[in-house]
Amino acid sequence: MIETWAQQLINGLTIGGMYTLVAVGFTLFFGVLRLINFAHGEVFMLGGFVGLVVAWSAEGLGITNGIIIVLLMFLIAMGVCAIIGAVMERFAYRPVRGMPVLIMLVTSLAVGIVVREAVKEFFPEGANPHAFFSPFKYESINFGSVILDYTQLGLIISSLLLVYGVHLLVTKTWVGRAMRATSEDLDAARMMGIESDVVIRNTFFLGSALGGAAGVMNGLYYLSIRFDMGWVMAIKGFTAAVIGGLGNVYGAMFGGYIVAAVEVLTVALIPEGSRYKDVFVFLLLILVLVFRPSGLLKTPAQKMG
Amino acid sequence: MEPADLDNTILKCQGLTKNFGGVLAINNLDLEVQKGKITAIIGPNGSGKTTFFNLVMHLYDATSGQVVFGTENTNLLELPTHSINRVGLARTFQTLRLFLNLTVLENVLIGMSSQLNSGFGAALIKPKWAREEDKLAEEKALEILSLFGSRLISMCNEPASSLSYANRRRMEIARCVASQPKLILLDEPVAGMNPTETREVIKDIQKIHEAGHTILLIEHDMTLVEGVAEHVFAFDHGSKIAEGQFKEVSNHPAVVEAYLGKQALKQ
Amino acid sequence: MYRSKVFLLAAVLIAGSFFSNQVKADSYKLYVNLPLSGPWSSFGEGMFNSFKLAIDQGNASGELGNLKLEVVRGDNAGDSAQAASLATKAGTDAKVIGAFCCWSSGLALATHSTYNRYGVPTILGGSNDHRSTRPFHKSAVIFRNSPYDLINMKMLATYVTNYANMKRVFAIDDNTAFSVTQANEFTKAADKLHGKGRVVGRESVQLGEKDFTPLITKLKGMNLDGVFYAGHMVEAALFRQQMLKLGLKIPMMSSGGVFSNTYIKTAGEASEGTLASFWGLPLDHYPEGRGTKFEKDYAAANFQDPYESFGPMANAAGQVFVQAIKRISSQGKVTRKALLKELNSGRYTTTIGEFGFDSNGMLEILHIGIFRVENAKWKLLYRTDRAATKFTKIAD
Amino acid sequence: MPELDFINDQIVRSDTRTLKEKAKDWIILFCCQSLIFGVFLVGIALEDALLVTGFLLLIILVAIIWNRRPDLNQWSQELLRNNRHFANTFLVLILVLYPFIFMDNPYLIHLGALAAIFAIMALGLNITLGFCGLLDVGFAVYFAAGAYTSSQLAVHFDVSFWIGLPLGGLMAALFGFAIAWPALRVHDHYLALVTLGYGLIMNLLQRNFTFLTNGTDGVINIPPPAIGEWDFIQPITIGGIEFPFQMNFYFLGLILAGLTVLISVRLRDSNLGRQWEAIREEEIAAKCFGINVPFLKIIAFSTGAFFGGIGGAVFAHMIGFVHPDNFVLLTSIMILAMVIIGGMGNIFGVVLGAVALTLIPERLREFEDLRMLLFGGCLVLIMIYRPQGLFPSTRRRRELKSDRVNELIKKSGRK
Repeated sequence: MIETWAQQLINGLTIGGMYTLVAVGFTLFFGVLRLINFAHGEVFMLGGFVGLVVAWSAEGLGITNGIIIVLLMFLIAMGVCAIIGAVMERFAYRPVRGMPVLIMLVTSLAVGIVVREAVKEFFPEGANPHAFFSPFKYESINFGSVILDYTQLGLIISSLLLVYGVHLLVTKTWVGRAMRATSEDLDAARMMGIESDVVIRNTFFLGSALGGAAGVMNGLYYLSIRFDMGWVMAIKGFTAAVIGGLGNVYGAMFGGYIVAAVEVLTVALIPEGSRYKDVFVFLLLILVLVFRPSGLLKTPAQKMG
Repeated sequence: MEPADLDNTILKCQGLTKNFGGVLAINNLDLEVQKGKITAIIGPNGSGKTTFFNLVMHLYDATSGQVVFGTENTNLLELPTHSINRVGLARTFQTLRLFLNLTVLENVLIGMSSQLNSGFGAALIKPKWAREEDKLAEEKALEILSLFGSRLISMCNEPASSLSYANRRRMEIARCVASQPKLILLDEPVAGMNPTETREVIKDIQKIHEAGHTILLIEHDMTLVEGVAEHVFAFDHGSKIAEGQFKEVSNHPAVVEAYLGKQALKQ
Repeated sequence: MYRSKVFLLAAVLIAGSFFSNQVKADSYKLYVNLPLSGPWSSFGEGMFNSFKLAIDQGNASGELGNLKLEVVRGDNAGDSAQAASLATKAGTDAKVIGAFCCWSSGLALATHSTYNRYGVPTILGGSNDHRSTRPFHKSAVIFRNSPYDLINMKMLATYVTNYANMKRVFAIDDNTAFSVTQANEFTKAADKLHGKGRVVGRESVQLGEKDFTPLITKLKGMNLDGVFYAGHMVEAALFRQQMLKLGLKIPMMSSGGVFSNTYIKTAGEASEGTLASFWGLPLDHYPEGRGTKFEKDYAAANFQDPYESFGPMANAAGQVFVQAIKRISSQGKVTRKALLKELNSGRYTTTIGEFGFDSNGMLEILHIGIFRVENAKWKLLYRTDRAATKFTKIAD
Repeated sequence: MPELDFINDQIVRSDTRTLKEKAKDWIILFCCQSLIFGVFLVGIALEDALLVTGFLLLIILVAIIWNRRPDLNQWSQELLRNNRHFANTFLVLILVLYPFIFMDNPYLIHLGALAAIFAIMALGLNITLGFCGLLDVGFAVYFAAGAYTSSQLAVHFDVSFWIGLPLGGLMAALFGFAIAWPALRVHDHYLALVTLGYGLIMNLLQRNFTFLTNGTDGVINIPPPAIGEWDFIQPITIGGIEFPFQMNFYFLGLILAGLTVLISVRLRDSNLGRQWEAIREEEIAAKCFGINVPFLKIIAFSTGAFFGGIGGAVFAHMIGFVHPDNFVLLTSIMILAMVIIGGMGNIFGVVLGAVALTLIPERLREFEDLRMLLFGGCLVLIMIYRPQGLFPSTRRRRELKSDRVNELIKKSGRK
């Protein structure tokens, strides 16, 4: 019994870590631009596909060392996604900046459709699932019957590190301070000599790179990727971000683990509960939005930190 | 302080307090507004004037105290905002809040909406009485617009967003008048206007007052207060520090101190 | 000047459209309604190509005289709503004489009342839900050339209880019409064969889900002999991989939604040992070498995608249409009614064997095989007789 | 028909034209409208991918010309405004004639009926979103509520469509009412997210509450609407000509859509509509002027949802099949896009948006897989270049007798 729960805890931490990485992006975009960027899920998906291409080319170039391939995957996927994110910002979001909420919302949904369909159409066999490269497929640490996969371990640790890194970046560096200032008041920040365009572009660089990293991690852990995986992750990611409090980096992590906990507990405790787990997640979303729209974690001082 | 004529009191606050997370915006405020007069509230920025209006309209919940209105002694703090208008209060806003995409005429009609009966059924069936009502309302709205000369009425079919700044202020006042209130609250009616425009607004306010409306206004512009106010309250740090005629209040040491600081008082 | 250009362009377009709309008098359309995009497009493309191959061969052989059959490519994206809308499109087009549909049960259920409403003779090339045809559904227009899941699940339950001797089995569906019915029927059949208690539990997952670890952890504590995953291959591959990751090393059984080479490719080495009960045989098991001929023809036609597991049935459906239309055209006018009558009574020689449709629209021959993934290939372990009553052992 | 004056929400000036000028205008208008509808009808009937491309390019070309030439724009607006009765009559005539033109292609009539159904739903959302300014990204919920209510009643209890239709609408209104309560507390993004979550939950429940919805099997064999012995799938024969049965549905849809337009116009022009618009423009001020904001928001949600339900009920009985796949987020986005592209708050624009977004994706089927990519791309471009929609809602519609205004101006004057 205790072993089952220990295993469920590991499962929950893994799922939560994945959600966290996506949620951080949502929270950054919302913090700086007041935009719920639904296309972020597609950037995540794109990260997975870029990683796959890197693995394929590495194979073609004769690189066999798994660790090097994985590192390359992360670097290139993060880079490509950062650029894609900045391009999206420049050509789709900047023209609608400051327009009514609805316009920005529909734009981001439409950009998401474009990215998703483009991958489906132009990636070879884009509509099919693709097996992902992973150097440590079934290697794990066993504690009795409790199993901790290497990728799980990597995922949990790197999600914590990345969140901490983003926190440091936002609170300790000039770039982060500019982001926070912009999130407080775009006009005031502009008057203080902060170029909001640059700040927003940086935010998209950062958030999208994280999304790309999450995509690669997703591939490494689940061993397969597909063009329509982004939307599911987007929904969970923004749910996590909202539950933790949009605009709060630690809130995103907190929300990610809450969503994962709800899912795991529903499956573990309710007979035939697995079909209702998303219902509970979205119910929680609505309840948080209605009764505590600033999120469960947010206090004014913690904004963007 | 002369004893207040109880029958003539239209608005009465007792012990009104508003606490914003530890900051006392309104502190144990008592005041009475007389029917038929133009009353002004003065005070430096952040002295709680607008908060006081928001409390009266129940846009904020008061921490304690009460606000009693009219001869029936209605407690405003227990009413939802939209009912407060029906009881007989209407206000303008320091930062203009017009229905910018509606026409000038429609803005005035919104002011009258609580007097119109037509609801869902009437909208669909359009019975004769509803059409009559509509026609009467439009007629009346035009009359109210004509109070301000030709400035508003000539624009009555244009969206409110096409009005000039001064006319937007007038528009807000017209909208208030349209709701036939017993008391009109004006929040800095001449903020951002030049002296000529201010003079015109003073005339407008007096005209409305002559038409039988009681007015309570917040203002920084002392020429306006001096020109129109029959009774003045001075606020500082959420409390009333003085009241009376404009001359008395403006020379009251506490008021001078509040505006110019202690230093000024010593000199 | 601008306006005159616009008018000119409009005039050209109007004229052009009238010319293009002149349809050749002796051509008829066969409307294909398959998931050609979306997660199951590999199945859909394979079926479409195989079906088209049969029609092309029919057109080329000259058997049809001056009559020409045209295949309309309808993509339902695996979405029930779109499938229903395509069925309407087929029904309302007077040139459409027959339809081929739909790969999955959900899609078949979505379309059958529409096909019935318009009287379009339809062959189902893989939809296994028993409610799609008579007697469960009163429609006279729908035929199938694969057995329905009542029989398939009865055979799987027989395999589980009599051959593999599993005592405790867990059934999982992915909340689609196809998989819920299969899991239900499997449970019923197993209960009927050996009393209640063989199937110890049921769960539903959602399509598009990626993480099954909480569910698998729960299953791990239940001391199971096997898991029946009655779902689609994308989730099945993830499920199988996560089973292995979490050390749940028991056989996973599956059915038509998983029986595919794409599954093996996606799941990689984790797919080894996956069992599937499927209504079809390896091509060399079909009579008179017709299966291998199909394989050769398909390769020669240079299609982009493989024919996948449902290709042979789709090819057979095309052959049925060609043969039936040839017969009615020799007797008189080619209409939907005539085709319907012919399908109800005729016999056909196809890739998967010689058969006719019985009074329920069901084909007479039933092949059900139990397969297992070995060395990245589906290997046939057992196959049934023609009436699907018992298994014959082929390999271990 | 003053109710149908929805093309131009503009001030009407008194008509001073001579008969000759009028006739000239009418002839020009007749030619232009014939051309527009002619091109439109040909476009609908196109089957060839190349021609569809050409047709869409043509539309884009015209749009560009219209944007670049304000004089042309002005001229056409003026023409329409001065002859609105003529233009409206022509429009209604085309709508009535449409199925007769395509009698040998029933699929196009079917599409017309579908467009009418989506127009009903888009007009419903227009009440919530366009009039009252409440974001609702879960409109498919009401679509589903109407469709399931009316179809399940018909399948299990043999309830006639004519009873199921209003019941479906009412059930949908109930669902709108249910989300309106929590929605009162939130604004903007948060409101969008609440309704989005609502849509997602309801779609999951449609899949899992099998006892209510038949789950993922969907509701099958939904009977068509019937009057006595005759039901809607039996074609009507007049004078030996058999009219395809799709026409029955088309006219049902057309009548219901017409009614919805009428109701929308009346609501918009009423005191209620004005109060909704006030809430949309400036909620706090609306509150301070005696408008019961929560109550009116609930009414807006429920009324909008009601039409969603009506559309759903007709849809269910027309298609004969209802499945959770019909009510996914993409459906909500589609209906939302109809309202936005048409022009929020503009009734004519919304109807046109519904027609365009029902027909164009059908035409884009020629591009098969690229369809969704094109749709997404177009949506982004429209959001960037024309966020107010094709027919932005114009407010200057309330007509006032100008002599009365002049009289008052003279009377009050500048003193």
